[in-house]
Amino acid sequence: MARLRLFAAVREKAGVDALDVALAEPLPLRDFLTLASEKAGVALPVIMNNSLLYAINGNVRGLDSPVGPSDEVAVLPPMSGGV
Amino acid sequence: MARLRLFAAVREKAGVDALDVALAEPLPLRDFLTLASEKAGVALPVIMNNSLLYAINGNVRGLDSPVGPSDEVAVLPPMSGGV
Amino acid sequence: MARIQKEDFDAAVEIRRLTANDYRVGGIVTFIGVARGESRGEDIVRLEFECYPEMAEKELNRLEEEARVRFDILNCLVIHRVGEIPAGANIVLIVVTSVHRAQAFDACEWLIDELKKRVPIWKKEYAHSGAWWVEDHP
Amino acid sequence: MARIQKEDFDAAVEIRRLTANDYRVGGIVTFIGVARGESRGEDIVRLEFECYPEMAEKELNRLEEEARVRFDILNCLVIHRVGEIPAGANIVLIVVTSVHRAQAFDACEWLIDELKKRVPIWKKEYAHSGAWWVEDHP
Repeated sequence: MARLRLFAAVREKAGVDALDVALAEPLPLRDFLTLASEKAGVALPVIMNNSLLYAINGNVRGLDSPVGPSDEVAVLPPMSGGV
Repeated sequence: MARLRLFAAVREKAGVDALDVALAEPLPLRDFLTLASEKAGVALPVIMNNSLLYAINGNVRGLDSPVGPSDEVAVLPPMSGGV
Repeated sequence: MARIQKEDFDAAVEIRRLTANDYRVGGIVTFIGVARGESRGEDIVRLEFECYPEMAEKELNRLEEEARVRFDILNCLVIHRVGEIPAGANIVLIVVTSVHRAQAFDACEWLIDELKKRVPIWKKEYAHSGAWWVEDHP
Repeated sequence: MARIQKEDFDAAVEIRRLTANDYRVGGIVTFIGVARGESRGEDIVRLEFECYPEMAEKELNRLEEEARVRFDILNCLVIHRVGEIPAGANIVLIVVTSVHRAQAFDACEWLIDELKKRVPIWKKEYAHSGAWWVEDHP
């Protein structure tokens, strides 16, 4: 199962913090997010918009990057640690 | 009595840390140092050279500044506090 | 070795640990980020920090390594707290040791700047009038 | 209020004192100068700091005041030790608090740079082969 994880403002807006998505084969991140938004019943712009970054298995990646069947995708709102 | 105070390397070279000098009237710092060096039996270049700064009553002053009969003159080698 | 933890830290203890037995150390620069009691003109009661734990600790360790390569320093350490933090309490500690001080200042400031941009940690401010996630980089 | 003292300082205590009850503080930048165990290729056993006490404390207080005017900071503190200091021990502590961090970094670095130039304190290094007064500004 591929896994979607949501944090902070996005997690609260979506009302869910994680979602498992069965993938038969790798999908571009963009398509993975579309699929996941449908599955979670969350409006796509909540998890896909210009202010967000994405990580696949802990590394920041672009929307064209492939997501494999056992990858972890994280949606990262603008970071605000530190002070 | 005007007072001369020496510190650190200059104090060690001169072999004295303070000296009282009776002044009838104000003297330029340059002349005060000449008088003091004679009185202390210290070679003038030890207490008057380009690497030194001078303070009169705790404020940095030039060699033309007047030294009064009850002033304190300090000879300041290059400072090296802090680390 | 960077740490993410709920507990408060003791700056003096961490400094001692980082400098112990290293007689080359001449300067130690420390940054402590503290929860401000005011934001956007409102009193802030407490903060809450959420993180993506696996990635945040990895990114902090990457930052430490990168700082050791980019700057002429001896060592560095980053600790970031998560969870609830009342106003006035510590959030983040960065310690940098070096032979000469200028590089320690540069590395310490670089570390906090980069942390804010690259480490997946998020801050929520709780005021009397409500609570909000902070999404800018002051 | 700047201090010159023989005793060691505790950075954590001084930080707490400077920030107590000031809920505006967001960043604390600290510089600690430590007695290096090496200089000019020789092992240094201990340092000795001599000062012109009346003027040194006055100059340190002037520096604090000037920093508060030149930089957008909340508060600052300088403590410098004098007398014998063994290798590895603390020499100087500078703490700067601010709402936002950049000004605290700038003020802290400015304070240590100016201290070295303007405050009548002198360092003597004791090595196994001899002892010497340091007359440059590293």
